[in-house]
Amino acid sequence: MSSLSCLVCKSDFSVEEDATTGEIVECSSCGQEHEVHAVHNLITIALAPEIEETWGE
Amino acid sequence: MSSLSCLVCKSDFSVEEDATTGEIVECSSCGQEHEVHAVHNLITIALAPEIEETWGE
Amino acid sequence: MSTSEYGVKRVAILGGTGFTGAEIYRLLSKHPLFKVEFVSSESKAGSPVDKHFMAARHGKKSNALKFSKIADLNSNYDIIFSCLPTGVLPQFINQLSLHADYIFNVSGDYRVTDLDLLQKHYPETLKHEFVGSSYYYIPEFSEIDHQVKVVNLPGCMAVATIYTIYPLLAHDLIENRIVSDAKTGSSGGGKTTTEHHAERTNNFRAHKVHGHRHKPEIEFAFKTYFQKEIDLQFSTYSLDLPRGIMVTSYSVLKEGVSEIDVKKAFYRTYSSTPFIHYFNSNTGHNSNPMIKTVAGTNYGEVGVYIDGKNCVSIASIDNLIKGAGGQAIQAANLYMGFPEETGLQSELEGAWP
Amino acid sequence: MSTSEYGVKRVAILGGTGFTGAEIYRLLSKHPLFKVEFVSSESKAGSPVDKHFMAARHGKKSNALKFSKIADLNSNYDIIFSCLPTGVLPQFINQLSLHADYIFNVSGDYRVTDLDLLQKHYPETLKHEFVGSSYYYIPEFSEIDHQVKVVNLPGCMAVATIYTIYPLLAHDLIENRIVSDAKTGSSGGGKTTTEHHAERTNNFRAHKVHGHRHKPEIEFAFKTYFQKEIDLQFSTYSLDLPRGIMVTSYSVLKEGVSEIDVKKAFYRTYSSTPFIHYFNSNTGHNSNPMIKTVAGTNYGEVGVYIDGKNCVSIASIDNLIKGAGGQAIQAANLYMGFPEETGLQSELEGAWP
Amino acid sequence: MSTSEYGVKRVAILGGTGFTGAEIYRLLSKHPLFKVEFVSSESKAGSPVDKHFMAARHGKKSNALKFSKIADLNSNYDIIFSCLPTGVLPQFINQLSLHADYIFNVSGDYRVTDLDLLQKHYPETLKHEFVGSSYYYIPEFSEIDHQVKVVNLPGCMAVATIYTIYPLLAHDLIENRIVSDAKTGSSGGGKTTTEHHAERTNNFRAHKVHGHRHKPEIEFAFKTYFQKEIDLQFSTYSLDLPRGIMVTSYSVLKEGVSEIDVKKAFYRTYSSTPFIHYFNSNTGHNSNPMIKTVAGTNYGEVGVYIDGKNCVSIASIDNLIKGAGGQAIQAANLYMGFPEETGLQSELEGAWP
Amino acid sequence: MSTSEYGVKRVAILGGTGFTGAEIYRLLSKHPLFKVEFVSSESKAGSPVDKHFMAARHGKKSNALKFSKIADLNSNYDIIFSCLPTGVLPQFINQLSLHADYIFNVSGDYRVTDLDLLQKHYPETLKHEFVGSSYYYIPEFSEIDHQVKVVNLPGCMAVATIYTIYPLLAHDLIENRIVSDAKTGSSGGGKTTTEHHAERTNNFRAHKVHGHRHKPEIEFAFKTYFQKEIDLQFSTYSLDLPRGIMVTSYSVLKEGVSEIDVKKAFYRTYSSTPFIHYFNSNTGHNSNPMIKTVAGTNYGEVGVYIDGKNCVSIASIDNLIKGAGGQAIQAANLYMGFPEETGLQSELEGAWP
Ligand SMILES: NC(=O)c1ccc[n+]([C@@H]2O[C@H](COP(=O)([O-])OP(=O)(O)OC[C@H]3O[C@@H](n4cnc5c(N)ncnc54)[C@H](OP(=O)(O)O)[C@@H]3O)[C@@H](O)[C@H]2O)c1
Ligand SMILES: NC(=O)c1ccc[n+]([C@@H]2O[C@H](COP(=O)([O-])OP(=O)(O)OC[C@H]3O[C@@H](n4cnc5c(N)ncnc54)[C@H](OP(=O)(O)O)[C@@H]3O)[C@@H](O)[C@H]2O)c1
Ligand SMILES: NC(=O)c1ccc[n+]([C@@H]2O[C@H](COP(=O)([O-])OP(=O)(O)OC[C@H]3O[C@@H](n4cnc5c(N)ncnc54)[C@H](OP(=O)(O)O)[C@@H]3O)[C@@H](O)[C@H]2O)c1
Ligand SMILES: NC(=O)c1ccc[n+]([C@@H]2O[C@H](COP(=O)([O-])OP(=O)(O)OC[C@H]3O[C@@H](n4cnc5c(N)ncnc54)[C@H](OP(=O)(O)O)[C@@H]3O)[C@@H](O)[C@H]2O)c1
Ligand SMILES: [Zn+2]
Ligand SMILES: [Zn+2]
Repeated sequence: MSSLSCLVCKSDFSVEEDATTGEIVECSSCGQEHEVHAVHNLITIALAPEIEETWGE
Repeated sequence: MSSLSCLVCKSDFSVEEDATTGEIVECSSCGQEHEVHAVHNLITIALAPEIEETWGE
Repeated sequence: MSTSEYGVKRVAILGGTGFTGAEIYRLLSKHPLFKVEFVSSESKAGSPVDKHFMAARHGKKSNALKFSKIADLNSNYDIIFSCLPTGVLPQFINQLSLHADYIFNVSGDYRVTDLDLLQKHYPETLKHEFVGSSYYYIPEFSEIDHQVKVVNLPGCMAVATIYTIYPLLAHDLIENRIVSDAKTGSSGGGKTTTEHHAERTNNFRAHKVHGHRHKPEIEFAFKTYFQKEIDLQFSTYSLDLPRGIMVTSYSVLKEGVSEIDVKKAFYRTYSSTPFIHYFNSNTGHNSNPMIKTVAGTNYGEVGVYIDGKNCVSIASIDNLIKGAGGQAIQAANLYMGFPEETGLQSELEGAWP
Repeated sequence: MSTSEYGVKRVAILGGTGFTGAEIYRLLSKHPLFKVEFVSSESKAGSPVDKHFMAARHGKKSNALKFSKIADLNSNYDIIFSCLPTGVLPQFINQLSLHADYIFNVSGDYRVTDLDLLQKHYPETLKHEFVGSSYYYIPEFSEIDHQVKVVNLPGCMAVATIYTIYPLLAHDLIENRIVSDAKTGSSGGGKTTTEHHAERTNNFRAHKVHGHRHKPEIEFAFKTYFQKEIDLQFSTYSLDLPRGIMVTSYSVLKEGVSEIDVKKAFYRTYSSTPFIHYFNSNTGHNSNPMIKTVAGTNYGEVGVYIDGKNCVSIASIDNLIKGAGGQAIQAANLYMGFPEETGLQSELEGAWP
Repeated sequence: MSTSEYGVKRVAILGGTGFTGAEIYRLLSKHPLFKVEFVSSESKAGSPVDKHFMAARHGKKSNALKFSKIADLNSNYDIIFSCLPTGVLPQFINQLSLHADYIFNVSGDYRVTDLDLLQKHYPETLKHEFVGSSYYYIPEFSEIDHQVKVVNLPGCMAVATIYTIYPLLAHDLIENRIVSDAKTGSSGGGKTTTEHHAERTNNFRAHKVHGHRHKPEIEFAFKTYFQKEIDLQFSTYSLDLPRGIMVTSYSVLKEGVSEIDVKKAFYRTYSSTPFIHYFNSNTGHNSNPMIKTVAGTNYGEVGVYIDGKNCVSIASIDNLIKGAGGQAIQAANLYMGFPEETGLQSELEGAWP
Repeated sequence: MSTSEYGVKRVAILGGTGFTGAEIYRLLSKHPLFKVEFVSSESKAGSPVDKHFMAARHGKKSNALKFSKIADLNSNYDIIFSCLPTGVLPQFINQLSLHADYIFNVSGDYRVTDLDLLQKHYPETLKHEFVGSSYYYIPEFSEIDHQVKVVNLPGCMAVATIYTIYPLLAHDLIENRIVSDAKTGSSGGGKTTTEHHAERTNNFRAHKVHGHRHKPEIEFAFKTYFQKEIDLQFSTYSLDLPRGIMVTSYSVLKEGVSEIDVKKAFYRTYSSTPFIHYFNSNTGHNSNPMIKTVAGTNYGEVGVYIDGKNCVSIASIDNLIKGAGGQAIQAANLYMGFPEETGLQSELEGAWP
């Protein structure tokens, strides 16, 4: 478990150690989606890209 | 297995011995639906009632 | 999911030829733990049940199960699902209570218990005394009470409205003035609606601007079960759609409440509800709640959008499933101790467009 | 109506291949006093106008009038109807002003004049300075000002909203908090909308919950022209309909205001407006405003419904006609001193269902 | 058009609360030469006519004219328009004949006169003997016969089919085997249709694959009035539209017949019919017949498309207008010697999209 | 169904942002034996696949799988599903063949092999030589040939037509003249269709009266694979529906053929096809094929109706599923030796209305 801080609401939340790069993890407090960036086994996160979800357009 | 004769196309077809009253059995030749009438272990059939299938009306 | 550890329950459905009764019959035909053994219809008593259902169109049909009149229900069942027009169940309730452990009821009869409200909105219900116990139950928010006989599911537009405002009220985030604008498809009125297709189609119109029975229900629900007095304006509109409800609730944030407070409240409320999904990103109109993606499913979609003090929360559901039949099955699953999603997941869900 | 006493006016239409331009062309083909002599299209310049129009399907067609590019407009016209996407008219406005007495403009460019609002909502407009005078004009509520060059018609959802709340604000009947819930058909976005039919159909969804440009327009209109500051929540939704808008505005009556006060205000406001009809009886849902009965016409329907302090007012119009092209013609009729209804009455109006 | 040279005719409408009766009432409210003085309804007798009509929504209403029962018709009228369900007019026909010069009848009762066909398809009609004379009349193809009392308009799908094949048969261009595939909107069944909106919407389905009453009507029409025996396969389908019919007829050209022969035949047939328009260019799907551009009008669109020996002819009309009420008025105009288009032209016709 | 005995296959999808590609992705997300590891899109390469799909709306999303350009496909897959516009696959086919055991192709490229037909209808296909082997495969009627590389699924309207006439031709029951009238929803044209929602909605119109590419395909299929020369008239029409196809075929029975012969032929043909259901009772219009009950499923409905010598056979399917994506998965199941229905059964199938 990695403990991370939400980039929006600042709450702490945890991510499984085996989270893979690209995985979406939600802040357990506000639900903000973050994308996992794993660097040398150290998990960092970024806000999930706010690309428009085009869903079939 | 009971052997029965289709009431529409006259072909023979068979019905499982344990068919229950009210069960729908199709003629294996033309697909006509028949309703099973079991009398004293003897299976007889009638054309399945051609009531309009109202389906939710 | 292995269901072998659970015992199969015997089920009766009342009002099986109606829109909601048909949905329950259809859904239960794939449910591994509920077995339908009685289906009522006064108008089609004696006729094979499967002949009536579009749902049986691509499956195997049997003539074995025939519709029966309610008065002929005299075996015992674990569960009765009651899908009768409001005012009918009370005529049979005392007798039926003897034949079932629980009655899951989608009609309006016992949702409010205040005498004045009953007199005003449910005069038919009051005509028959019910000696048993009854309970208003929303799977996402209510506790299970195994002592009651009748489990009343919420009204379809009522519950969609409740999904929009529950997190706000539970976390005390908004002023008590709420405006809810509810739009519904045509199956909401049941199979006997007289509005002609040619009139309904290619139109959008106000249905009940004031006076809809779901308004006192919502107010009563928040007051009785959640101890919140709200000042609600509730209006309903008619869509040219077969199914689906969308409700938007407009409210004003209390002083000091931030967007992130609101998002947290919604996220927490719906993070583990298997059927209500909160969409917290807002990137393009396809990420907002809509009707098309919930129609035909037991899912609900919820979104909340803040602009300064203005709070706009939206929910969409299928009126016949999450607003009625699916909701009742979900409740029954929970009451029976079955996994909540049993028989309600869709393998082909999500077809688009 | 005898029209022989009036002189026929020469007309140019900009954006004639668009949805609103086509409506103006179609309506004017039956108008006895406006003669269309120029129609712009960049994409179809040189091609006969009548070939393009479904409206000419059952009429006589001519090859005489061909589409021209805007840059080729160099004769003089009494009137230009401008139906260009927001941001385009400003590129040509100074030049066009020399060639017409009046420009009736359905785009958003000059509706607000506040610099901050322009910067935020109409940055394209600001790119080109316009040296002439411009004016926001609602036929039912505004005075004619013959001094201006550009007559800006209101936005389609903006004006429908204004119809719902003008009588309330003009008579000072409500608190200043207003919630407006606006639903619109798919032609509202113009002919280049990319949403696929298969996605739009059989759906209802939120379009812009916050941030729609018609919100500042409504606020600005009430502030500038009617000296009213309002606190408006304005959200828009997408209907599976080709045309039509319905807006419901929710407000709260001021202390002491009665239902009859409200009804009087609506009745007075709309008793002599030939195109906006206030429905003051409320007997069944067919007496409420709806979209089907205004689609294809220049009519608007307005209703107001009071329940205690709760005031709900509703308006419906056709976005392309009363919300754009018909509105512009109505305005032009009034500016030219013609009878207001000239060319806008429908002999076959009211088909049902 | 100056109508002062003609005398105004007094009119009665039977079945005025029905879909076709309402259309006639609406259309005649703008007709300069027909004045409606009697409107029947059994269910609403005594109630003001204008209250009932959506068409009166944006017009002036009066309480003067009230619905009456048919049995109470005892003044004399120039014309009766009969819009009753098939089987009802025969109950009153002998009595009504005494009170009108002509009865224009949109129901099926007297369309076929062959006894076998009547027995099979119109047993209700046969129950009452009619002592007067009756006539099948298609405005575009039939001669006026002033001697008859009852002028029967064709069935809505029948006449659309006739429009597709009349030029082919009249000019002897095709083999006698014809397949006609007819699709119709939901108002075709009248106001009492029981199909629920939720079932009809978002669907397309076969209605009557065999056995529709318009098949013998079409065959009978060609045999009796045009001396052509045809071998017709006629099937009908249900569209999710409020109004409109499209019929495609598939036939095979006789040896030696060319595409140009066919186009000439259609062009000649429809070059001077004010309401039926033959589209002879085929440039993109918008130049083909469609329902949207005829709905709400008395127009019909016809196209014919040849590929080798294969002939495909298509027609679209509005079932309630060109297929019923408008057709009857057009016929009455012609019978009275009025200009054919009186009261049937639409100023706002052609709205798109 | 226990699937543990089978090995999971690695899958690539080409054209994953398209309507049919999206359906395959959605369906495979629940398929126990196919695992999608590559999804192509030129326009969205690099972006997470799940963000794009409405189907992922109520499921768990991952950012792990990203869209790739086709040119970047360089791993090996058991199966490629190709959902590219006609003309695109041939550009990549020789390269792709190296990376997959089978390519299941829903585009039109290799359906006909006759050079003249290719030249006329598929000029783009001819531009690139394909060195491998290719095959036209209808799951219900074709044999599996494990030697081929490219398995071409039939066109959506072609296969619906084939379902209507295959039993008749296979049993030699009809004359060779067949008229097929095909109606389709709007997703049939793919996501780039330019027809505006406002134009398509509330309309029904002819699409291609002559010249549709599915006509030579049907003729070719019967000729090549079933040795039947037919004389086919094939016309297509546009429905205001998002999905679904209905085809009616009109034919004439050969001398001496009876209704029961026809019913037997249909019954035998479809008695054991898990997805095509023949409805042999005809009691009311709900027992006929319709679109609403197949939309969203891999089912097809077939009916046949005899009146004397006249034979009318009808089929309905969902164009995106049974007409494309579901069909391809069904084919892949059969090729892999999996149970035919794997991943294609719907637990919530049959919602009504
Ligand atoms: N429709 C919705 O979206 C929705 C949503 C939430 C809750 N509800 C509630 O669910 C209940 C059923 O609604 P629905 O839409 O399914 O209605 P429906 O389509 O009208 O069906 C009503 C059913 O009740 C039976 N029934 C009617 N009158 C009866 C009587 N006097 N005695 C015995 N049986 C009678 C009918 O049987 P026969 O006609 O065959 O005799 C039919 O099976 C209502 O209380 C409604 O308020 C509906
Ligand atoms: N649609 C509505 O309901 C509605 C209601 C009220 C107001 N409005 C406003 O009315 C205006 C027109 O809307 P619409 O719906 O009719 O739009 P539309 O269907 O997209 O038509 C736009 C027209 O403008 C022309 N045009 C586009 N870009 C141009 C350019 N750069 N230079 C010159 N001409 C250009 C197009 O001509 P070509 O493509 O042929 O070159 C076309 O004729 C907009 O400002 C809109 O906001 C629309
Ligand atoms: N709908 C079409 O597209 C269409 C097209 C061509 C021809 N038609 C023919 O036109 C006729 C009317 O069709 P519709 O669609 O207008 O029908 P509708 O909507 O059902 O209206 C029927 C009218 O007849 C009255 N009526 C019914 N039964 C009656 C009775 N026993 N005695 C006296 N009056 C009675 C009704 O009056 P109350 O209910 O108010 O008493 C109502 O005004 C039919 O014969 C139909 O075949 C219809
Ligand atoms: N729609 C139906 O009902 C149906 C039924 C049966 C068969 N089909 C056939 O299935 C195929 C796909 O149809 P569809 O309706 O899914 O089409 P669609 O919605 O237009 O999707 C086309 C897909 O192909 C990709 N694409 C387009 N041009 C490309 C190019 N030049 N190079 C590489 N990729 C390209 C697109 O990717 P990007 O845009 O993301 O780059 C998109 O993913 C067609 O051959 C059609 O005839 C369709
Ligand atoms: Zn957070
Ligand atoms: Zn048989």
